Amino acid sequence: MRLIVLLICIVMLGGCEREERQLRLDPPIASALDEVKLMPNGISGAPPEVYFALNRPYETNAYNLDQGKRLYSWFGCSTCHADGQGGIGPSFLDGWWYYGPEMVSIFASIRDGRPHGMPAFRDKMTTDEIWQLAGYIQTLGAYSAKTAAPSRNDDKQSRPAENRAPAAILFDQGPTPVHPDQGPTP
Amino acid sequence: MTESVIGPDTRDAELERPLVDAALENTWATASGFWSALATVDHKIIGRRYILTAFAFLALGGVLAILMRLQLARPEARLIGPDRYNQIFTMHGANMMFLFAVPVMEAMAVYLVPLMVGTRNIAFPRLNAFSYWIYLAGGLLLWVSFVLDMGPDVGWFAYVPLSGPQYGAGKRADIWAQMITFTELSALAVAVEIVVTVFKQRAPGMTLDRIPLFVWSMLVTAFLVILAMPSIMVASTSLILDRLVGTHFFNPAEGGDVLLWQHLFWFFGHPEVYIIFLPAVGMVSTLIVTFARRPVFGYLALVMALIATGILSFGLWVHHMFVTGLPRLGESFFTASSMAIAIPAGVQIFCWIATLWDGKPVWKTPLLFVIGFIFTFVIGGLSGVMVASVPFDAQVHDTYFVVAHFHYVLIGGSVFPLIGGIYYWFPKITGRMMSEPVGHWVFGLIFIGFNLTFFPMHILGLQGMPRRIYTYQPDMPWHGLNLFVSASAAVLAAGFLLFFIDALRSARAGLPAGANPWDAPTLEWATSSPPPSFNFARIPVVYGAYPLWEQREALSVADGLRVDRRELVVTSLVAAEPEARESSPRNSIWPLWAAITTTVMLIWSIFSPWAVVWGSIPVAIALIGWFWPKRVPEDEA
Amino acid sequence: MRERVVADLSRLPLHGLRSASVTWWGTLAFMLIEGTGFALVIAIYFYLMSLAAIWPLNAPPPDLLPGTVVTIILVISLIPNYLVSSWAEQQDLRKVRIGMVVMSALGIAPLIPRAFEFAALNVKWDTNAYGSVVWTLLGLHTTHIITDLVDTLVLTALVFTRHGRNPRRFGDVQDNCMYWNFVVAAWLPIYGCIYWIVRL
Amino acid sequence: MIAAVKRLSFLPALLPLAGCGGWQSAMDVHGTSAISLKQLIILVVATCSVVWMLVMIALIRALTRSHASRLTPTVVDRGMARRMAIAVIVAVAATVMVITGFTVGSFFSTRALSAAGADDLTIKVSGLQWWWNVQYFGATPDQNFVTANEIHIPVGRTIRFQLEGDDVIHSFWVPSLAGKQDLIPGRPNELSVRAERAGMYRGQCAEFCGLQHAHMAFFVIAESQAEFDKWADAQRRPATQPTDAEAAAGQQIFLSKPCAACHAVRGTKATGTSAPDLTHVGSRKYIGAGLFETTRGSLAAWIADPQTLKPGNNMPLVPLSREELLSVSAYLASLK
Repeated sequence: MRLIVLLICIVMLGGCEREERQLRLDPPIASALDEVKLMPNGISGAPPEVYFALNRPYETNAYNLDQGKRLYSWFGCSTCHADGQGGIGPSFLDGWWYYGPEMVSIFASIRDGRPHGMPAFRDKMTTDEIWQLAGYIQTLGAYSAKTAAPSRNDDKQSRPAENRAPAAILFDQGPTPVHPDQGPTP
Repeated sequence: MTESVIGPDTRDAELERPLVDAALENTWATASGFWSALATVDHKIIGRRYILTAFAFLALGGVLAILMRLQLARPEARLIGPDRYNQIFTMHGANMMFLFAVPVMEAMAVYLVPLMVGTRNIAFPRLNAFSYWIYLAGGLLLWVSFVLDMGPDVGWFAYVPLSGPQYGAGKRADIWAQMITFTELSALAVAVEIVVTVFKQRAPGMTLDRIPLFVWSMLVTAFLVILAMPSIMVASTSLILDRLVGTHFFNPAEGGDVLLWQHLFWFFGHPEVYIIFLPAVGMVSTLIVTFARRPVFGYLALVMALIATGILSFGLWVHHMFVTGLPRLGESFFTASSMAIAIPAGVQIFCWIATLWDGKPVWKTPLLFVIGFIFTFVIGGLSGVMVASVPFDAQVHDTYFVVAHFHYVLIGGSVFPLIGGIYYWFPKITGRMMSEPVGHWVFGLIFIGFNLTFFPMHILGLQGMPRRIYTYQPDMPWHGLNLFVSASAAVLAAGFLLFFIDALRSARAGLPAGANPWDAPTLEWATSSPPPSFNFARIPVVYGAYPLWEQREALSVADGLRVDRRELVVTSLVAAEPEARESSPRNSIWPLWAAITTTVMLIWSIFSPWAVVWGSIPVAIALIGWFWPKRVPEDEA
Repeated sequence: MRERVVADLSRLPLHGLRSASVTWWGTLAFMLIEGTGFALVIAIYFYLMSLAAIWPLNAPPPDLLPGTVVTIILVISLIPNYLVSSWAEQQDLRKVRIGMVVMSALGIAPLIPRAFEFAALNVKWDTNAYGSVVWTLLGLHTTHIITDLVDTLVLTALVFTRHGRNPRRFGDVQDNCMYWNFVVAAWLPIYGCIYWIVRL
Repeated sequence: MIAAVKRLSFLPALLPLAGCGGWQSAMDVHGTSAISLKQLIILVVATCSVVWMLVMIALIRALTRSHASRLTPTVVDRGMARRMAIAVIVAVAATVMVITGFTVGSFFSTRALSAAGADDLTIKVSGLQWWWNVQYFGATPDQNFVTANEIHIPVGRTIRFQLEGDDVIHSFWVPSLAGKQDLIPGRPNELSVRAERAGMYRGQCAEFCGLQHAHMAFFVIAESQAEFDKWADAQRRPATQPTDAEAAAGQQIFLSKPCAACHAVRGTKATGTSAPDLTHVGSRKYIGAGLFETTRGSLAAWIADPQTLKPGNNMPLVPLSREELLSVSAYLASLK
């Protein structure tokens, strides 16, 4: 009896933060979240203190990841990146991150844009939306599935769902070439 | 003392009655202590546990209801946000249906059916223990996740796509789906036990037309469980598969279908209503006989009505889907079948009234609840006839009219008889009477509170108030009635609170009851209150449907059973002629281990499909331990 | 309450077989539950088929060979299964022991072609709804075989121990045989659905 | 945060604005099918009430009539049993007749529900979390236009609503005009509606659809054909350009901030489709799917903090200064 309770508690305590739905972000926190410190080359860096204070909600919280997925389609990411396998823009699933898989890098890519056609979304999305989207994109390209990752869409299927780590299934030997001068090469 | 007399193969016929009792107690009793309590397979201990747990869930579900009523008492209240409110109403529905209503009826059956058919334990007692543990685990899963803010928020019906992979973020819908698996496992296990107990363990002479009506109703209910519950298991499993491994059962873009979910859910969901209602019908028939002091009028008609209701209940599921745009002709068929179920319901009502007419009513609390039942259930039944009509339903579907309707059916139709039944059987279970004056107050508060709470909801529905809204705007003309409903809910809650207090107090300090305080006619009253661990020292033999009224001087019994091992009589299906002296299993800790391993597997499988593979290994080990013969007399031939 | 003894049960047998046995009825009830489950998944299959413009959806029909091999093994296994059941009826322990070993082998045998059956479906469970339902059907039945196989293996071990001499074991063997019949009977409509409906 | 609270402080003043009651009621009917449904409802409720009273009279009589004492409960009066059997059979027969009457009546009213005419106006309604997208079709594709949460229809003409669920299941329900019909992804439905009288009728989503199911209302405004044509002409035109400086500034902010990424204002660079079309938002009676009456103040409150007013909806809190907020709300209010 007590064993069951204990077991359920252990399994679930890990899960409870993933499920909380923070529906409204206070504007001061939102603006603090905008203060990411990037390395000079725009790759890697440190998220603001408040991000850790909030317990990295955009990487582990199911609701945020799900919202990120919604934003991916609403903001037309699939025009260039398709379902994550790339097209005009680079793929997220080929195992290669031009700017590294860190949240700050992805956040910066979305907010500020990147060379060779990635537009800046600074004026199109709010800060927390950018974080949500970044969290989703990181999940999409992760090699091991997150427990809180969203699942498949009610659409035509072109790749396994995010909760099954499509990047691990579809990992290529090299990056899908888009711009040879961009990022590291194998 | 007993050891000196009792050797292997000692028969009860060889012993004086006090010695028989002592020897049987030695064989059947559950020792005190923590591990013995975990290992017991006594249907009375498990039934009591089941009943207590189910009522605990009722109280928790009631708290949720009060929270909802607080939130809805005024427009745009900010007491509870939409996220929590959605969890609360989902929990309220799922908790009341899966953790209270179905289990409490099965719990009553687990306790009463073996006593009423005159046997010593339920068939498959270890399965019975397992079913309780798995039910408890399912309930804990649901409530712990609710406390951790990850309770399901998709409604107790969990319609896709809202509960599906794309719109049901996180694990909330998976927890709902897996809670289903837990409760269905336990319900199915109990159903099998009841069917086999009723088929094979009835007292010699208890032919089909002498079976108590409560037992008949539980038999029909058990078959409904067996035929309906697989549907929700299939549905919830395919939902989990869709969410976890990306199948497409409910994805229209890849050949799946959204309405498939509703078909599967309601193919279970409608019989579910009767799974809750039919046992209550059986209780009413039992109570009316005792308190009208007359054999029930129309026994055969009542049995036929039970069976007809059971069969028809599988032909109504589409009436939950009248506004989904299905073909009109098909909808008309389901209108006809939904209306037709009013006929067996009518037969039952008329037979009960006839029984009261010719009887001599004894005005005790259980009878009050029966009268309250007829009063409210007829309203619920008639509003059921209303929503069975497609055009009528087009206006009231998913409004508070439906909320009113099914609370009339479920509370008026099931909970009233259940509470009446608790007042009736409480002396049997505890050996003490509940308070009669308090009982009248309980009835008054619950009856008045209930009607004042739910009747206005009919009007709210017709005024256009939809269900499942966490608030409404001040300019809607609903706030007056909503405030009234919320205030009345407090009266209803007070009634239940008084009932709980009375039950707890009476269990310690009620007047001693004696074996048969109501002068009731069925076999459970032939033994002491509370019954001994072996139920009957000698197995009763019956010659009619009301043995204690028919054999007033002395009860006919059979002897010749061994007292040194757990032995009971297996009788034939129709004529109830003795066929074998079958052994009944001893206490065992293995059902608990099986339940724990199953729990681990099921919860793990929310997170990884491989849980089904690796998690099933400990389950298999526990099951082998469960069934492997031990050196005990029960495993002898 | 006073009692009057009207019957003596001491001459009754200690254990009944078939319809006089409680476990027999329990097995039957579980078969009814599982049968309802299978019927429902088959109903889903036909429901989805009725909605689809073409069937199978965007996939070639499954290859016949592995599934047919499974079917043949299962149908053939009915003969020794029947024999084991009648030996148990006669309470012939030596024959039952041999029979149970054979039945264990015949429980393992269909799992080998079954492993190839999943690939022979020519569709993945996550490709479309058709793939989902055929994988579910096949997965359910595989689970069915495995559970009965575990049951058979445990029972086989049991008949070789001292517990094998217990007449109760013969009832268990009979129930196990009945259940295996059900495993085979449940497969035939599933086989028809997966392999032949798509070829009609 | 404090600023947000301050901005919200004028909210209570907005609440009593919408006064008229009973406009979303199955009993206050103004549509052809709702009128016949109301007749059916009254008939069925009346019959059922009579049935219930008869049962109650029988029950009370059974309980209160003078009973002989029953010392031996098993002894039963055979004559009485026979009379009761006849009574029960008669009662069951009566039940069967009532039930049959209901079934037949229900069948014929069902058939009447699905009658469709030739010159029906077709309007496509999509349900989204948690608002309604409404598409009108003109004679040519360039005559088509889109609006949100407000549907204008001509009185006396049958309207065919094409109902499509774009995310989860919703249900389209205007009780004063007709019964409800679900919007189900992958299964388009239709509903015919005819308003008999001019007026404004409130509708609401009737199938649980997630966080803001409670705030997913819409309005159907039935008006004369002439008024309807005038409205439709106005809706077809692109948005008016701002005339005063404040609104012009508001337009600039609207286009340069995240607003334009989700919302469309025809005639500007704002072409987002994931949120309601705002081309003529100022002309609509309500904003936020029936949340508030449209005023400059309510628009400002909504933009300032949508997640407090309608928690969980998809509109983000865009940080704006006081001046920006004022000018954006001025701009939106000017979009008549």
